[in-house]
Amino acid sequence: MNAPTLMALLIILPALSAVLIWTCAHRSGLAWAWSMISTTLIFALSLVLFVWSWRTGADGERLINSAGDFFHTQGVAWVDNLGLRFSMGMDSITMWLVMLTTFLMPLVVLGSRSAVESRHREFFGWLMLLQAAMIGTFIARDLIFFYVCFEFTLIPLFFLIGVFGSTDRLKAARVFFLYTFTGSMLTFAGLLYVAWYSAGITGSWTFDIATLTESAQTMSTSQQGMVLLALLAGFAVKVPLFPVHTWLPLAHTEAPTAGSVILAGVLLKLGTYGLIRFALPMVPEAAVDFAPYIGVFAVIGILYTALICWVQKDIKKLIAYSSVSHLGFCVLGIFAIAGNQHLGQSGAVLYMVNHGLATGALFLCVGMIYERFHTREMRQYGGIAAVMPVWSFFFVFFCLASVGLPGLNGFVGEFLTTMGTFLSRETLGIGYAVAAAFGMILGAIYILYMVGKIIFGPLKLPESNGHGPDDQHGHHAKPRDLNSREITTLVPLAAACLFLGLYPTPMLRSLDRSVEQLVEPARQVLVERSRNDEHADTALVQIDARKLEEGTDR
Amino acid sequence: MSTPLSGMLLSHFLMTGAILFGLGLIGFVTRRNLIIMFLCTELMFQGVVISLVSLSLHHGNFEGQTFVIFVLTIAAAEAALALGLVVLLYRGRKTLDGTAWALLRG
Amino acid sequence: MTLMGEKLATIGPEMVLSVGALLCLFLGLARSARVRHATPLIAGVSLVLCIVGPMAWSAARPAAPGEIALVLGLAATPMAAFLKITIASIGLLLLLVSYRTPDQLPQNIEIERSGAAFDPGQTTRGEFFAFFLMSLAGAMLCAGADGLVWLFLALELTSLPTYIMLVTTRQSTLAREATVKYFFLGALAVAMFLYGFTLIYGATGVTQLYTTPVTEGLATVQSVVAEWRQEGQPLPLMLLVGMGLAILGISFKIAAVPMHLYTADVYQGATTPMTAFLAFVPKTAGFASLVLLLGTLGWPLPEPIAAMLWIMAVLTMTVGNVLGLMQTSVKRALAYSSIAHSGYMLVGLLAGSAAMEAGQPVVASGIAGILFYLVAYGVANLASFGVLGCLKRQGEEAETYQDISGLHHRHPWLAAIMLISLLSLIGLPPLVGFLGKIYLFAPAFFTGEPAMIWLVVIALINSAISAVYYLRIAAAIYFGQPSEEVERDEQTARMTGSGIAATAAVVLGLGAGALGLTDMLAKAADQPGKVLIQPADTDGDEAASEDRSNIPSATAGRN
Amino acid sequence: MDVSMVKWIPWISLLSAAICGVLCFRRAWGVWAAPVTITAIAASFVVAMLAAPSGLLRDDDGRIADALGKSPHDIGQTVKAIDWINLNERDALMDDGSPPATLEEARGLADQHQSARIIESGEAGYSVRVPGLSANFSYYIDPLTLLMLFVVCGIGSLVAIYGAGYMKGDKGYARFFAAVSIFIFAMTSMVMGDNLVLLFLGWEMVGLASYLLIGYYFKKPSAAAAARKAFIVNRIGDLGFALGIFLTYMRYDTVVISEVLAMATSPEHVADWRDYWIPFLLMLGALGKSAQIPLYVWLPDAMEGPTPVSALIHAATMVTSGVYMIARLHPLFENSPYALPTVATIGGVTAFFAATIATSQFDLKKIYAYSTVSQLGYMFLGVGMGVRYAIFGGLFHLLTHAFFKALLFLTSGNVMHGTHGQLDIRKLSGLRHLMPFTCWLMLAGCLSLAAFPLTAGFFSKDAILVGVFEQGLAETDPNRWYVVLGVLGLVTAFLTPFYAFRAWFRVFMGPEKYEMGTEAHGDEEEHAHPSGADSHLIDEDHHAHDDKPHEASWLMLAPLFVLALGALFVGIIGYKPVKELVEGSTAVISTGKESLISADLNLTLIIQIASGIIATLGILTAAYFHWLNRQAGQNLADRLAGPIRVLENKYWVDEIYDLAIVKPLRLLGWIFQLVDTLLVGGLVKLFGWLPRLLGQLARPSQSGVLHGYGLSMLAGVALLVLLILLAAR
Repeated sequence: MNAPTLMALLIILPALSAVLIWTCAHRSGLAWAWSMISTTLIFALSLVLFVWSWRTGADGERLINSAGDFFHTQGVAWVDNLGLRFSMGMDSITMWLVMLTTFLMPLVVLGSRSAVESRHREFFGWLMLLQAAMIGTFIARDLIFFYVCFEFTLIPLFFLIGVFGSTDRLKAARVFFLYTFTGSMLTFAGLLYVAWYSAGITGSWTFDIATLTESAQTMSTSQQGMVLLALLAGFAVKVPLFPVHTWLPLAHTEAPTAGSVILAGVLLKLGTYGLIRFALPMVPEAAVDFAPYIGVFAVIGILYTALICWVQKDIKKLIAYSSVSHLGFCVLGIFAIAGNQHLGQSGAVLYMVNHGLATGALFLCVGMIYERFHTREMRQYGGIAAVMPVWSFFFVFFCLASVGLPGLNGFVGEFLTTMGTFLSRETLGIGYAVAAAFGMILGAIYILYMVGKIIFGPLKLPESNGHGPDDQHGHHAKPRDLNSREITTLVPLAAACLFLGLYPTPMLRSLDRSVEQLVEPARQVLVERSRNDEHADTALVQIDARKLEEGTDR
Repeated sequence: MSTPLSGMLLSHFLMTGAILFGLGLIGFVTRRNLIIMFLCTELMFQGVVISLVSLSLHHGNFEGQTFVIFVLTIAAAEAALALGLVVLLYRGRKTLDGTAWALLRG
Repeated sequence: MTLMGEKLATIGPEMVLSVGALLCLFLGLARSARVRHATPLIAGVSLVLCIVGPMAWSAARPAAPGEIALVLGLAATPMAAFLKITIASIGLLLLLVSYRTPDQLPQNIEIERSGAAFDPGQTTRGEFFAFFLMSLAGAMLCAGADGLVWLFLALELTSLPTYIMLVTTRQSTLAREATVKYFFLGALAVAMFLYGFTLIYGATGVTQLYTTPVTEGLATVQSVVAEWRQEGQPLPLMLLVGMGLAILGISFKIAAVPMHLYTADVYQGATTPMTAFLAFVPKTAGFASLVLLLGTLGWPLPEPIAAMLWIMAVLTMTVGNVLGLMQTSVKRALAYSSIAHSGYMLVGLLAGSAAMEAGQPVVASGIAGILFYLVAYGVANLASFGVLGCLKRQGEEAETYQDISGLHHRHPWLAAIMLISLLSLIGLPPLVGFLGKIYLFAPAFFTGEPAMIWLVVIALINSAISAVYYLRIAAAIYFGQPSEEVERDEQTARMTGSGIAATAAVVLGLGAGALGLTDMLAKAADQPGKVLIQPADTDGDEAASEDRSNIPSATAGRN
Repeated sequence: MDVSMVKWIPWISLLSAAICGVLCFRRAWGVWAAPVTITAIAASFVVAMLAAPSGLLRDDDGRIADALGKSPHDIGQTVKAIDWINLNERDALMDDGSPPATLEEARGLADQHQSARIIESGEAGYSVRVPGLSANFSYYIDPLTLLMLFVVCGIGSLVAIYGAGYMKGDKGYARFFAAVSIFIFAMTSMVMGDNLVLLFLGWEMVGLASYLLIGYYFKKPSAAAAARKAFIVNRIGDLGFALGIFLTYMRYDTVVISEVLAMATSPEHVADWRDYWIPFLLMLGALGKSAQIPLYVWLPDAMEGPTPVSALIHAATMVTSGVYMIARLHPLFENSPYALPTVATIGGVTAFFAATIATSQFDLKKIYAYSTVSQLGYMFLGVGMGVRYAIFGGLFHLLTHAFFKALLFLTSGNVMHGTHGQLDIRKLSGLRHLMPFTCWLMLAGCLSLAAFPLTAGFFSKDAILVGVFEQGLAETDPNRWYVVLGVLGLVTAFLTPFYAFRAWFRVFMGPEKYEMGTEAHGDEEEHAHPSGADSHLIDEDHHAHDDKPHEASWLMLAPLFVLALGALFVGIIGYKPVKELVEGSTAVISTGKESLISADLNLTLIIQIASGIIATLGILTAAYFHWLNRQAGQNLADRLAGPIRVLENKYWVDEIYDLAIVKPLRLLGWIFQLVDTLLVGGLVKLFGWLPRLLGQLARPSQSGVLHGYGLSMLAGVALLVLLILLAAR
């Protein structure tokens, strides 16, 4: 067993279990059990990879090959004359995002034990397939392999929302699919363009990401701009960046808990991952040029959606909008390109993982009360802490992680992205950071507003305690607090939030090299520009001096 | 074949062909009777045939004329098919009006 | 003998199919019901022979250089070989899907049930399979045609049987109406491209497209055009108009704007297996012909033709998709999607093979794109119509969204097949439709023209639009409530056929490379007119570059 | 004990928090939370007092060395616990991305970066190492830290002991102590943090603890609102703090406080625009946390929390962290010409402003809350000076205030405890016989707060005022504005005893009269046991005292005695040690020793006499109006109805904020919500409708009529052929 095999297994195993579940698991419990086993197994496998990667180097410095990965395999050929290969690789960014995915999945499955009443097989089958696609997206080192997985995530989620969602699920599923699909179509065009351009330079048609990245950098500024726009079309929708975020609240509200968790936890990161993996190194000039504009959209997104969060009545919608706001920080961090540091980008990767944990957990929490009361309307709840103290504890905990309380994981990413923005005078600068920091205040406002409505205040429970398991007691009965399964679901997340909040250094250090490698081209652009500017400046000074002399002569 | 067809003469022939073709076209879209419509396509075929023959003479090879034979053959086959079809249609609807068939739309 | 063998290899599949067709025709008249029932088997066997035969032949005797593989204006080009195998393979699946179509005709059912004496005037079993095979043979001939005459004949051979099949396979006014529209408009289109052919002939003086059968050194359309273009002369108007008319006429077969108007009506009116047939066979024939025709002009295409095709492409994909959006009938929506897919393939046609000639990889060739996409579209299309054909609502064919609503609950396998085919049609990875899109759109970039890149963008936006109605179908199947009235038509063969097609969509998507399909494609996408005439001392690749410079003199045929 | 032991101080409390968290699960376990927490805090206190002094720099005679001109690295020790955010050092590169080749280049490069080290790396030339971001759980121990640890852990222990009695029987007993433990963790992290980010961590986490504890009675909507308000207002300040950290990092390439201070005070340091702005941003944080104008509004509301919390967090410790921060980073403030004056001005104005409000409040705790704001203003005034004595005064006042204000709050907690939550001074009178201990304990607190001569408050407040006047009357370059602030301070010094004793006289003197409260402490039990209301507040003897105010238990009284002793005598016994501590801390490394005014003007004496008289006057006034002749007080109040109304309503600041900031923002939220669904979503919908529109347009072409199709086809063909003809021309 070696690393490439393990990487392949990470993708194949979930896909295989999906097939198994669909074909064999006829009893409802079996589907769940099998997905539980399989996700746990996959987590264990990824943990093995993780440990291996950790041991490849000392003191946070990893062995890095030319592709920037510590594990890399050319994989098997897919279509030779298209240059398609199932090539895979892992650098630390990939590693952490894969870990996030494999870590969340067993918890999602665990949390979904009682979430679905029928069609278990489908539910868990799609979940497994979704996992395969997500891991594939991160692990792929072939552009089309990446794109395949990237796109494929749409299908399982389409079904998860469409079949298992709540009332408006059909619309949500369709809007989600079409919105993101449309965006990624344009991305596809951009990717093909890059491949073509690279073929013109290297003389061979390939989709190898490293090769493409290298050759794409030589594109002219306008070409880079077009490609960046194309990339943004897909990735920005996925993130989602203002103003193409409107699909998200709908999808989140309608999706079943598992869907929401994965959507917020991992799928949104596909967008930011795409930006950091492709937009920065492939089209560095354009990235530098566009950064201020993208930054403006990110900042608008942060503030605008934060204010919208404040007036939401639906818990899930609020958290969904908050995701938009949070990922604005992430995007801001990614485009905070500076000549002498890459705090923003490191922070952005951290933010991806942390947001995945915290927001994923929040959605799990919301799912738990939704299962009990069948409503997401905030005003129907009040003072839940009195009857469900354990749930309230976790909810508040994750809310705090989400608002970026230092000591919990949300803070480090938020702090570093904002700091990176602050320091990136060349592209974004102080103004952006100040504006984004206002988002931190608003973030506290809306989250606490929600907490205040739900957890605090006189006890108020939804009228129709309807169809839940508590029904037999009538609606005055005290709703049961979290059972041990639910607690088991949340505890690892809380532990992870706390751990990454208190001890993020290993992660940060491990990210350093990989991030640096991705940012390097853009940094080179800055360096080159500053050098040109210097020349221009000296030239200008000379001209001025000459004018002055002429003036005095006269 | 010693004096190839060319110049004014050729254009007259070609014109004739074109006019026949055009007439067929116009007939096709203006007439409603299916048989007449079909005849109009035959008219177009004849326009083609005349053009082919004259061009064959112009180029001094037989390829065009060979073509004509095949065109005529196919035209005959189509005619057979068309008439069969028309009979079938008439049985069902008791009309040969082309515009009567408009259930499928949108 | 060798020569004979090569010749047979050139036209072998068509001959096998013709023989099969004749057999079917005659045996279909047999008194014994059992013999009559054997006709589809015969059709199947002949199709299998078409696949296996050439493969076995080329395996046993790799094409030796220097042989003329040209029979009466038919060329055994790699593209033809590829298309023939494709046509035969998908034909086989189509056969599975339509295997019981004749049985379902009311009059046949009645006769079979009553046990009445066989009456050739009433039943149509043998004819159906005969025409089926003939039409396929026609499509194959299109792929191998090397002259305007052959092209014309082959196209007619493809279409004429379909008219009959269309009207005889469904006892319904709708089918008749469909036939009226199909036949008359088809005749109009034939006249159109025929006139186009005439003008091409008039302009060039030849009807052979690429090679001359008799003597080396005679002109072909390609050589004449090449000479003009080499000399920098503007192409004669007659040629351009002729080409334009020919393209427009043939675009009836591929259902491209403006000749697409019949499509939805005919596809809807036809019985569903027949629709699957119509959506694939004439389209393949049409595209093969277009590739051959435009190949004579060479890529990049002359400005006027390119402009026309560009407009046609945009309109075709857009009209197909936006009208697809408006439909309440699944069948009709899929019909419009068929139009849209033709639009996508026109992108490949526009891109052509210029870049590939310049030494670029296969992916630079639009021809490869078209060929691959034909396969991709073929399987997905077949699977989707196949599933539709498996459903009946109170004895009538199922076709509305209502009819397929909740299909998943009652027939999960059918639903899965439909889903896969839909996703492949959308072009979602990792299905074959996605690979098709790469093959089809990548060449557009190689032209290096902004207009082409925009075309790709438009095409991709269009596929996003198309996702709307494809998803609506998927949503109806998976999210809708099942309708009690809809039942499955017990047709194992039809289900198997669509099942295989769906499987193929997955397998080819993931394993097109591993299965050697793309290698075949690489060979096939070599310049279209190129025949197996190879200089004795070179092997394939080098010959490819030399061959093009060796254009025979164009003047010889004219005086 | 070795100084490195201090690294355990915060973690002891975190462990305690975790244990208390677990104890939350079973009600029966809850009783153990108090011992755990008290032990933890006390242990922290012991460790701090034993270990920390050993790390301090001492001069030859064993006294703490004066910090003037010393490097922060010398006067304190850094103890590292674990990594937190620790990014590697990196090599600085030349503008063209290459490493420096020559020593000159390396030097030039190093000049561009603060705290860069040049390393010779053999043949490869030179590399210039600049620090990465290093923000670890690493602690800086200097005298100031020691002082703060004394306050935090010392007062913390006492309040925790009090809380053990006060909270007895409450359902959320364990929850309360868990939050207190979190608070101690955060507070100790903050005062010990060796870097700004850790300081920020503590800063925000104390905010969290405050949030949890203000909202402790979560069923009361007012508590929930107050908790939210506290957190959010603090966040506004934190925004400034965070930006300040960024700017500091931008300026100094590090966030480690000792390094920053070393650079900021180095003689070569030339201040630039960033130095100008850094203190203002940091100040914003301090204003929020220490409840100064304009961010003070949260503190009065924060009294919704249990009284021990008000005492510990909202009086003694957390709210002083702004003062601590300014003192700690004093050199940075000195680098900006307007920063310290701004701090002082805000402090002086706040002190006066809050005192005026305090004079006309009726809620006992609210009075003390505004008093806290006012006293914090004094501290700001003190540390906002550039003279040592004032800084000392500010920090000394921090200590004395911790004692007397904690005492005041806890005694008012006793009152509340004994009267079932009644805190309205209009409804209480003459309780001195019913609650004797409480009465006299509170008197001690009031005296100290009033700065009655020889009490603790007297010395510390005078030190501040002396410092202010010293700067205002300085011989060289006097700034008369400080004289104004000093006078303002003196006026406040009159108001302070007035409001303090107004409350005391009202509650404890005069005729015995009381209305029992309706239990303001939430109704935790009501849901489960409708008959058992209040049961958690009162001990076993609850029923005996049901309708009569009663004295608190000994568990609660015992710590009060300690506090009272502190409030009375810490001024005398603490004066010297604290002065030594402050003068050995980073607060004064760049602040000179010698007095700014001539020695013959005995400023200290003058101020002490003046303020002693003022304090006595204030007490007498209060005694007249609120004890001896309450009718006169009433008459006076009637005559001054207008101004008093303004004061009673706290100048309507809350309302103004609500109207000017909250409402518009929320409205904006609604507008954006509309925009999002209608405009942004609508735009998307529009794109969605476009294909449909096209479809609708194209639909007529599919009329179903054969001739129509023929005609359309022909038209199409004709157009396209025409196109060819045109294009071919």
